[in-house]
Amino acid sequence: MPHDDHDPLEQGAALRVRALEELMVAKGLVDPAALDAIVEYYERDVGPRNGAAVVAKAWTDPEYKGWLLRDGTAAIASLGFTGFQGEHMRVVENTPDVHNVIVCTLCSCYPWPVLGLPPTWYKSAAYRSRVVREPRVVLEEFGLTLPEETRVQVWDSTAEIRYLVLPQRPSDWQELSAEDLAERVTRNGMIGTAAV
Amino acid sequence: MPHDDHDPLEQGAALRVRALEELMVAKGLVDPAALDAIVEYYERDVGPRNGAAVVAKAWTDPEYKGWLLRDGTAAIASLGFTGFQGEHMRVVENTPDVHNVIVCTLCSCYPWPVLGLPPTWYKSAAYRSRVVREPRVVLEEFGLTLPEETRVQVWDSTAEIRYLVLPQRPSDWQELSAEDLAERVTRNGMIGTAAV
Amino acid sequence: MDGIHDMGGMQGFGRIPINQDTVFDHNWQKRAFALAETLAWSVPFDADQHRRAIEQIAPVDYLRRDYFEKWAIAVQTLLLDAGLVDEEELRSGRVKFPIPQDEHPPVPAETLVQATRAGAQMTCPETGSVPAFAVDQAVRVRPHGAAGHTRVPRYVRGHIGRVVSNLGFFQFADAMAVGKGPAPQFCYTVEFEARTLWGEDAQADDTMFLDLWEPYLESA
Amino acid sequence: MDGIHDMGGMQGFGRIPINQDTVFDHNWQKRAFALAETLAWSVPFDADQHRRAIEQIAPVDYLRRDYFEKWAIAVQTLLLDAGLVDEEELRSGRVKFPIPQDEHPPVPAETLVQATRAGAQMTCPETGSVPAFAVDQAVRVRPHGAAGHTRVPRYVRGHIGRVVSNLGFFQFADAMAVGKGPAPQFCYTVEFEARTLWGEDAQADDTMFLDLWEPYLESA
Repeated sequence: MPHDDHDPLEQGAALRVRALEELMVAKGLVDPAALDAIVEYYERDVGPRNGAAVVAKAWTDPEYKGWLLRDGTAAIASLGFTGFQGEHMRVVENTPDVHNVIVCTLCSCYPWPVLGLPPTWYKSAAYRSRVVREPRVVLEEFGLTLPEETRVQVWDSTAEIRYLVLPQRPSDWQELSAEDLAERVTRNGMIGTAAV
Repeated sequence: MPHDDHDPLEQGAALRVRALEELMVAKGLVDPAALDAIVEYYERDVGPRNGAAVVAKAWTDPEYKGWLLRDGTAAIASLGFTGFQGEHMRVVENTPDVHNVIVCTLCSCYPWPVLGLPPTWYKSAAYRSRVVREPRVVLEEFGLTLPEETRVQVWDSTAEIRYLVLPQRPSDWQELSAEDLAERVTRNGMIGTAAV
Repeated sequence: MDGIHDMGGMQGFGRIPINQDTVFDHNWQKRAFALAETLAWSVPFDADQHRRAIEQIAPVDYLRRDYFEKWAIAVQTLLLDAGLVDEEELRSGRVKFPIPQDEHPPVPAETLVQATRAGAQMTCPETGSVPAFAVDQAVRVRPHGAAGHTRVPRYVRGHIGRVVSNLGFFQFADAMAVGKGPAPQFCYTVEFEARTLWGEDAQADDTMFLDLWEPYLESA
Repeated sequence: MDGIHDMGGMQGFGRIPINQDTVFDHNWQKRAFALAETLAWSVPFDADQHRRAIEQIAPVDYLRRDYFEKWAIAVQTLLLDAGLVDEEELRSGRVKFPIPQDEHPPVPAETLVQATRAGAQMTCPETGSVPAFAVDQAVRVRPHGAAGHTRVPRYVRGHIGRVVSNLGFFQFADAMAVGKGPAPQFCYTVEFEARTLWGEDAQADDTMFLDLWEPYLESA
């Protein structure tokens, strides 16, 4: 959770991590260049834009969409999105009848290669505890009201599969370029806590 | 839990309670004399000595013991020990074959008229969580090792019954006066976390 | 409510703080205790309402705050709910608005001590009610908890036990906690084998006893 | 382990902090993340060992400390367990004793990024192993949890679901977490009706899916 700059808890955490980094470099357990490289990788190469490209392609290419839903891992890899926390991907499709939402109740499992690292709320006790028990109330808090007749499917990421929600295609999709379509796709839409 | 005097958490609690007391008296919701009286009552009239008197009598008076195990409420009331959190009492007897231990996993229910208010450890998360799941390990921490063939019975005070453990009678009981016997009875012995 | 207070069987809380062996360590703890005991009369509230208010404390505060501070926080909640104080008054300790004193008379010291010594009436006449379960009957604890205050811990949910006694017709905590009491129900002592609840790690003959109101149970 | 981390269905945590919408708010959080990613190679440890170490953080700290501070605390635990540091070094950040560097080479930047991009191998050859359950079969989640790290949440324990797919033969988290991996097991996606898990408060057609390793399940 974000802390203000005078929060002693946050200051303690910052000190803990600084001491750890210094110690690890001094002990030779860490190459500082590797620290910088991995942060840069997640800040530059990985994030929801990857997932949005997958979704936009599925919206416009029925064959790709079929493949994506059948074998998410291969179809996503074909666009170059692979890596830790995305080795085994399943894509679940939202329709007028079914709404999918993903969570990790036990920790913070999340499809890194297509969505990047998870936002703070996804890792919060409130989201983890509540979305499995009262998904509709949680989605209301996100501003998403589902019709009663829409079935809600919650996917708890308890093992090695990581999930991506394929949001419903916008009705004006034919008027939009691939780039514009991808712009429409939000991270929360691919978690299932927003419509697109 | 006890805090040292410079603990900001403890200072905040002290301030909260002082403000509450001042406000309640000023609003006329509380008579300060009643605050003093109830504290004095629990410090002077109520405590483990009451339970010890019950136990010592049961050790020396077989008829009383039979009554106590049959109708704990009435037998305890006959010695003058009645009141809140002791309206319905059940006494459970330790024998070489059976060892009883009491807990309240949901809050801190405890037989006030015979034992007074509970000690901090009884209300701790560690005791409440563990004694139902691994009573033998918990009792070991208290220094009490039970033979494997002794059955352990854990009583979770989930409704309005309050429990008192009748410890095993010391082997030298016949050499002791009623007062000396009562001296032998410890509070933890009557909770079940110590032998007597 | 599946809250942090429902601790039976939870793991990770470390060793028992056996040396924390006292009732009170600070004078303010005595005052917090006494405030709860006296305000129960003038607000008024009952023990189940007070427990419910404690359970509603945020989990992180439930774990880190002193037991008696939680009693005080719960009393503050009950005072706010009753409209007898506002947040600013609680912070400052100073009165901002008066209350209808006739409706909330303070309990006199003598009345309080006498009533404390006498105890409360928690059973009701059975008036023809028939218990659903008999001694020695196998019962299963209903698998789902109530959203509000309830006295059936998670660790027995869905498990089968045996009725060892019918305790009588008691005010029902779930109803009392929301001011809808006594709504009496039969209450039973139910015995569970430790292995039923905890699996093979438990010792074969060990058992657990809980007192459970009838609505928590079904025939097994 | 029935720990504080097993949050599914717990009540009392309030509203979702939707506005906490970022990955990192402080630079030290990035460093904590990067330290875990790099030290996983040199210590070494795997994701399940890291998760297990996070779960062992005292419950009050689990609730109040920042997510990335918990990552760092878990890394500290794994370093201590490996004998590569002592408490004083962790406090000061200064080296007191050397370590056998050949046995714990730091991962080079390029290797790390390439491996991160490639992903880990988490499945194993089935070599004649036969899955115990078939698609569409009803299964019951075993009623008792493991004492150690495990990936079956309490909220499905003892409940009946339906196998919707056999995901393959995966390294088993319970074994990986204690360095006894991969000990592979078949892993299944199991569907549960929301009402099975939560009772009548849940909506009739809603469902839950969990991925569960074979040892967590039995025939229903």
